[in-house]
Amino acid sequence: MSAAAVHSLWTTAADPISKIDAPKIEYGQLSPTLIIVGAAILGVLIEAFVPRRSRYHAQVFVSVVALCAAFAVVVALAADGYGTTKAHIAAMGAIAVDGPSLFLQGTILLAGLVGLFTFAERRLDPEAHGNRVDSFAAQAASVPGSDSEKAAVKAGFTTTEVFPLLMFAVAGMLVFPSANDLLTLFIALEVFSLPLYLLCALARRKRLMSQEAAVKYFLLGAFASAFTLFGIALLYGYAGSVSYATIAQVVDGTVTDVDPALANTMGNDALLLIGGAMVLMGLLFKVGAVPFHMWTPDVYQGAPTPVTGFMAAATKVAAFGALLRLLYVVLPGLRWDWRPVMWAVAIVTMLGGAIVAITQTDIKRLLAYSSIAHAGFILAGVIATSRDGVSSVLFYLAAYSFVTIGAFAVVTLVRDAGGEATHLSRWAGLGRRSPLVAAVFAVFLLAFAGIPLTSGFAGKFAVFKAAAEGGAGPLVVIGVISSAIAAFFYIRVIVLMFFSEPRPEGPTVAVPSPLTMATIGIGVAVTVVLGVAPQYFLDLANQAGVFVR
Amino acid sequence: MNPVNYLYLAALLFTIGATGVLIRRNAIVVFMCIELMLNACNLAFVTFSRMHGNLDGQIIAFFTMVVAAAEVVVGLAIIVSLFRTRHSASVDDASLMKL
Amino acid sequence: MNAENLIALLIAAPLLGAAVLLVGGRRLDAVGHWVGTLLSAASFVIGVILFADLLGKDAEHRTLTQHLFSWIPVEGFQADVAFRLDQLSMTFVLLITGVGSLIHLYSIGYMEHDERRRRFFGYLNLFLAAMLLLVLADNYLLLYVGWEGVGLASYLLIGFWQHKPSAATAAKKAFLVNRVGDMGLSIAIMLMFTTFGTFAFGPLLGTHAEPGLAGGASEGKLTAIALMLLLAACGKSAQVPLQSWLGDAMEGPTPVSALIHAATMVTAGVYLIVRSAAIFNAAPDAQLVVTVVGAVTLLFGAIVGCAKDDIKKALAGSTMSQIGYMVLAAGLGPIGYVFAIMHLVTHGFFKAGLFLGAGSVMHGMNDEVDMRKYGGLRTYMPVTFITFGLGYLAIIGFPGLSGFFSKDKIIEAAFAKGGTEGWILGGAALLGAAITAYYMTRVMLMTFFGEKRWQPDENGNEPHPHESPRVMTIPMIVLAVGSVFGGAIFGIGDRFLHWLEPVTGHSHGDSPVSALTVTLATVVVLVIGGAIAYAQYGRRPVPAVAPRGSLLTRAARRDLLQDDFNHVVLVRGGEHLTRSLVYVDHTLVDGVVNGTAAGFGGLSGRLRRVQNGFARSYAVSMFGGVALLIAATLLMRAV
Amino acid sequence: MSFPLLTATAVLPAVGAIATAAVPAARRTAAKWLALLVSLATLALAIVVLVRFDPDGDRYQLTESHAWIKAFGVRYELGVDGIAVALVALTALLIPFIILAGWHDADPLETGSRRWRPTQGFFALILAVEAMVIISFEATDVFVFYIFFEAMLIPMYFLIGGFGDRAHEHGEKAAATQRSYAAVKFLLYNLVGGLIMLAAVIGVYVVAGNFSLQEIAQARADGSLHMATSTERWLFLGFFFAFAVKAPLWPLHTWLPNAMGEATAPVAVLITAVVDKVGTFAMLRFCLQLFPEASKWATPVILVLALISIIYGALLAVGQRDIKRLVAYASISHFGFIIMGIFAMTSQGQSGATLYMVNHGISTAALMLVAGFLISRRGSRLIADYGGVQKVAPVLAGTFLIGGLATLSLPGLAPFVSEFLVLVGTFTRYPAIGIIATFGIVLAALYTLVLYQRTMTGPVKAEVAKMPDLRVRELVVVAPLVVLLIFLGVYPKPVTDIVNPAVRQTMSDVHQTDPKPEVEAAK
Repeated sequence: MSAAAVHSLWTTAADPISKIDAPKIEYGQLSPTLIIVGAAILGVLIEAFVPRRSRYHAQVFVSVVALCAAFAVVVALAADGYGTTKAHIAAMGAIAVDGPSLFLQGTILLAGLVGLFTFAERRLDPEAHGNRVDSFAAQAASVPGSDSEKAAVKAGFTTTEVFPLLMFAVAGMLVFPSANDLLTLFIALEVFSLPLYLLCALARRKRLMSQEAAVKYFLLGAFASAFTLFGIALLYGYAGSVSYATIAQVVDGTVTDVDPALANTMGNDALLLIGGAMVLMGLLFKVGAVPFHMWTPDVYQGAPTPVTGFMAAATKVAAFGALLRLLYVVLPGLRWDWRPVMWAVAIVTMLGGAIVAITQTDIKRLLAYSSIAHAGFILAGVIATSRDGVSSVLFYLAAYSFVTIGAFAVVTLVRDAGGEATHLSRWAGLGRRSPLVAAVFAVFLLAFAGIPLTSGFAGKFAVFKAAAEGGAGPLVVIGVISSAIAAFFYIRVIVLMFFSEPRPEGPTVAVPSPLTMATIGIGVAVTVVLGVAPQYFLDLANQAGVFVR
Repeated sequence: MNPVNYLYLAALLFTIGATGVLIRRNAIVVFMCIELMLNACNLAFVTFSRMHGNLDGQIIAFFTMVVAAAEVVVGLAIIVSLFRTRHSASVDDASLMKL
Repeated sequence: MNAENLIALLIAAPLLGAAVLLVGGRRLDAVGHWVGTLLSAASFVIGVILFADLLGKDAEHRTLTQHLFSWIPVEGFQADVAFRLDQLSMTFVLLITGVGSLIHLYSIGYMEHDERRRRFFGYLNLFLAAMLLLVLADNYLLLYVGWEGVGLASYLLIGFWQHKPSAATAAKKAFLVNRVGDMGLSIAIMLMFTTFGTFAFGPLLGTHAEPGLAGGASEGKLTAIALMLLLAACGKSAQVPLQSWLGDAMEGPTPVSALIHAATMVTAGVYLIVRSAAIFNAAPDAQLVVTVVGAVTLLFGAIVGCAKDDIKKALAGSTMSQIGYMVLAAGLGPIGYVFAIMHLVTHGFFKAGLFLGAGSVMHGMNDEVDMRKYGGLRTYMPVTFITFGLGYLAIIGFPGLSGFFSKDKIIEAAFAKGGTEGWILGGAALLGAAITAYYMTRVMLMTFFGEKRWQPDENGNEPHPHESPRVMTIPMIVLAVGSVFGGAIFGIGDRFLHWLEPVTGHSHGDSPVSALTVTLATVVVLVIGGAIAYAQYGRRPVPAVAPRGSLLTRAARRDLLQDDFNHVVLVRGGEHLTRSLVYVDHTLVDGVVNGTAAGFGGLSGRLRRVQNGFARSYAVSMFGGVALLIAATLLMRAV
Repeated sequence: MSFPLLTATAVLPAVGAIATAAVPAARRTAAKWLALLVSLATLALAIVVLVRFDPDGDRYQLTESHAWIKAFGVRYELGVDGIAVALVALTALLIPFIILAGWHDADPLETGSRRWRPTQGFFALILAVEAMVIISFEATDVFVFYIFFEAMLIPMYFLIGGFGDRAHEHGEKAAATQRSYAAVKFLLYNLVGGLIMLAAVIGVYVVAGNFSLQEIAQARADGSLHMATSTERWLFLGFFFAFAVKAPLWPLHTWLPNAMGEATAPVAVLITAVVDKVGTFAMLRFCLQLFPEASKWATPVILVLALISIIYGALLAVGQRDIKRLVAYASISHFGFIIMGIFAMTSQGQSGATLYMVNHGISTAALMLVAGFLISRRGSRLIADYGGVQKVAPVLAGTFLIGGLATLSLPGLAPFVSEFLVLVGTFTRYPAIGIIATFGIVLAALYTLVLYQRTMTGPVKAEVAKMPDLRVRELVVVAPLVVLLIFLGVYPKPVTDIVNPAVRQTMSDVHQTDPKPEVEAAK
């Protein structure tokens, strides 16, 4: 008999394996993220293969190019109408390409770029053995004060790894607000958190504090993300899916075919509420809302100031983006459950941040608490649950991030022997020493305080207006009161700078390179432009105010 | 056996982990507790996936593991550097910054 | 040319003088005094021309009005700068400009050695302008301007020697007390506006022929208005209870005392009452109050006058009392208006004369004012003696002299009011006459008779009493003539009565006693008063230092304790009030705010302790937070 | 009309401010002259506005309207009515005097860094304030008004905190601390007021959907925009609070004495004569027009507060030991009169109040600037340190007296007219309050004359014996003010003619008519 026939005696042919058809990815629309990730990986390679001398320049070059390119693409996409008409969900429902995500991605990229400039600043610290150094540790691994550290400094090492780390963080942030399912959300969260944990630990001066900051940030961050993850699990259990759309449908009860076997989990509101609360908590932790804010002051103070600035700006933007999407796309059906809770959170955040800030003595901690208060203001806009609410929050975030980065950039300039002189008392009489720097910082403070003709006022007005229209009048009143309280400590700093006598042994103001100058310049420019003529950007935010689902 | 029990187990593990984070001083242990919480999440995912009869949960579990691994890398790096500096892994010793 | 248009010039002339002299600066020092005198004289001339013009008209048409421009035009509120010249204001114009010019002349001599003489004349002119504005204004608001204008001038002139703290204080006191009166005037004006919608004389007071709106209002309103006007009059005319400033006002140079605090300004109150006759006539209660105030003041002033050794203060007391007479008369209504004004004019003559005499005496005695350091001066300064003597006779109402006619009429009128009031008021007036005779005789005797009592002062230069220069004596003589014949000219044949009647109206009351008896009584009491004074100061020598004296005397020396009262009640009380308020403002009002700030600070300090630096406690808060979050969401669903 | 005149009046000083600030450190005098010229040019523009304004024309004239922030429904709308014109003119008039009076106030003592340019800053800030004040007088859009109402705090803040009297009884260090305290107090008070107003502004938008004063007032009038009574009252309170802080009204007044006491005299004038007017002005324009019913509802309370301000301020002025603080409390008393006049809701009261704003500006300027000259000579603000100045510096004393007499509103000087109008206007509707307020004129006499007596009269103190009389520059500052005081006292018609129609409008906004006299004039 034939071989085949023989073979068929003890074998039987399995039916052919059905193919998993390859997922369809809209690379074009995801390219901003992809570019950044690519740049990050390229940065890693540079670390590996490029000689130490030229790493710095190579890294800066790659990062800047990548950021600019990514921003260009974002603009192109927006111009192409993905923000409005062609808004849709890409990558098999993982990524939403719509107005908010594009707007926020643009903001994050710019913030990243501006932040990068401060990362790359190498004129502030006195040259170590003839090598220009930036504000990052010569060698993160070497123990502070040890010989190895001295050697590293002597050898003129610099931690150029910060650039790829920054890139990774940016990449994660880009995905975070546009994530359209909980898994992507979680991954993005981790992708931008982990690099930040590291960056916090890399300060050149005051390394102890820097490391402490990193540890605290890391442990608390991981703790929070664990909660988030469990929340996600519960939501998954509730809806049988992690995709926003599905969950939303289940919440709205539009899903009809519920398998009776799953009845006890599917659509179980306890799961929904608990899970929702836990995911919410993860996001509130990132935006630094009371009572999940406690990491903020310590980390802001300990982290290298450029990192602080970047973190304070970009993290908030990304996190609020995600928060908005979660509340507006996933849980709108749950409005009546989460609104009161968010009210409470917003109130305690506004008041808490403002009040505790009054007695701060360290400029970075002060700004940290002010950022908490601002988170409260933004939350007021989030609560509005209206298109105006979305656009006002978007506008506020854009305005706020530049002010923040600018402010922290100024902080890097005021230095003494021990590095940055962040204790407020050292800032006394700065206005006499170097009126220009003091004036610039005053502008930022006034913007924080929400004085008219600054971006801060426009943003605050937009948010409060949205809130008031959304029926949150009392919230507005409380917001107004707490901004009055907040004004008090911003003014304290101004008084200190301009009206008190300069100390004889006071700090010096370093003359920065064009990089930091650019950062500060951009900050001031944006502050003023958005304050005087915000119309264009408000329109932009307004067009971008619609989520796709 | 009713899969819901696995959920209770997950919740239990999660709580244990959280409690550990709150009460243990040693950074490493705290970190391990966090890992425990993550794994509790994994269990929950898998269980739900089983109940729903779709694979999403199980896939997510893999992602979680990767993330956990990444966290280990970063976390240990930080903790170790802190330990080398202070010669102590106690979380409470790291309290320079306060108020 | 048209007579009306001259009215503004009356005021413009001295105003111009004031402006030129005060702005002109030192380069005018040489001629300043002459400029001032000439301009006031010019004003007098214009006055005379207008007077002639009025005499040319028949009695009913002797009212000229001039409308310059609309001053404060506001919805429903109309105040104009407009003047009214009728018999009443004409009388004042002549008195003011006439006496004023004389006193300017006198001052040229009196202020010769003062380096700030130019400014003095500037102030004098300013006063004339304001006073003329006061009497010529055609509405109460414009009158108010003049009213406070004279107050300002008097403030400046009383305090002319500012380096003397006493002078500065006296000036301030005068202004403040007057301000209280002014308050009355402004409230009166507001009342008029709310009641009548206007405060212009024309529509409000009307004329003899057709009565104005004043009659139309309820009596209560009218009484209120009248009382407020009286308050104003009390302030300006130093009537009880606002009389305290006049005595201190003597700190000013003597010509000032003569012009402002004897002849003209202090009589503005009488003018106000008489001018507002239409209102007072309709408010009998208010009129009664006016008479009471007048009666009280005339006794008060007289008593104070008896005790003063300072010649000017004695005369000040007498002024107060004489104005008391006028106010009393004005309060009597149509019976008394004319005589009030008439006494005002005659008083203007003799009291100014007396003050100038006193000034001349001081001029000769190194500015010594204590009469106990005078004595026997009649030989040293005859002219002063004679003029002063004539003034003296006139004021005590010696038959035939001006004071006799006017005062006698007032006493008659007082009785004519009828009823017990009539008796009481009349009695008071008579008593006042007696006391007047007493204290004036006292002054006369202490100053010009007896033996000389002056000693060299501490730095050894003994005063050499001498007659004053001609520039000073001439005005005194003129005024003396006035005070001798003035009364006769007005009184005989009731010329003055007929002159004023169209404005003020007149009615003969029904006097319980005949005019003759009143006259006799007056003569008798003044003889008695004079006799007593002679017994005390003429027969035996006057001690150079004042004896302790009776309780009343000591009280009278202290102006019957009014100042002590003011000091304790107003000054002390006010100081305590303000001090406590300052404290309140600082601790309470400010404290609340600072307290809130501090409160937030404390709260902040307490809250930041939560941030204790331990990562695990942060974790706890997060854990608690999420627990709350969950609980809250579930709760929301539950409810 | 094509040329944006109103904008120009504000832009000119703004540009001038920038230019002045840009003058290099060495060229101090140049900066001063530049600032002076700019302010004079602004005055010229303001006069043009005054001329172009037709009292009998539309309510708002020389209007400009451009889209600004569509998203907020904000339009850049300017327009002036009689009241605004008067106040714009006042502002533009006073600034040159303020600059001239402060000519040497900002000459640097110690040379800080190369870049430290106090002089340039001082004059630039003054011009900046002028620009913002003027535009807030002209704004007919609530939002535009609010923005500048708030923004002007910042330059004011630096003016108060950055520049003080040269000498100080407790030495320069204490002076610095007190200055910054005063500045912070000023800013916080006004900021809190402003923020509370912000809430109300947003509320207005929520209710009305736009910020245009005219549209809203129109809608209120024809009933197309209905406000719930409680809403209207809350919004009114929000607005009024801010204005009451600015004005300032008892018990929100305590920032003023500190601010005026610590700031240099010209800046003090800037505060009380110019900036604070925005508050009272805004009461007339915004409170009454946007919330007529609520205004009427609140009137009794406000009148009582105003009354307290009058008496209380005067009494505290009597109790002061510090010349500038005394003037400050006097101003509080005067602001009481202004607010009383506004809320008496009679045309006399409101015309009087508007007139009062102008007159108070001039009179306080006269008094305060002369006081400043006095203080700069002796280097002390304490009344007790003076005495007999009249003998050594008669002209200074004379002008000081005139300023004082104006402050106690002597008839014949400008303030009398306004004060009497306010009193009458109040009296016709609230007799009791009118009468009590009249006590204020006695107290005014008290504090003014006591001040004059203690400083100017009496024996000459040794410290003042060498004191020079007014210099030419100072005369140039004071003389015109004195002339104005007299002129407006004798002939206020030009101002009243401009103001009256606007007041008539406001009265009709609040649906009020003057009470009729009992006895109708038989004309």
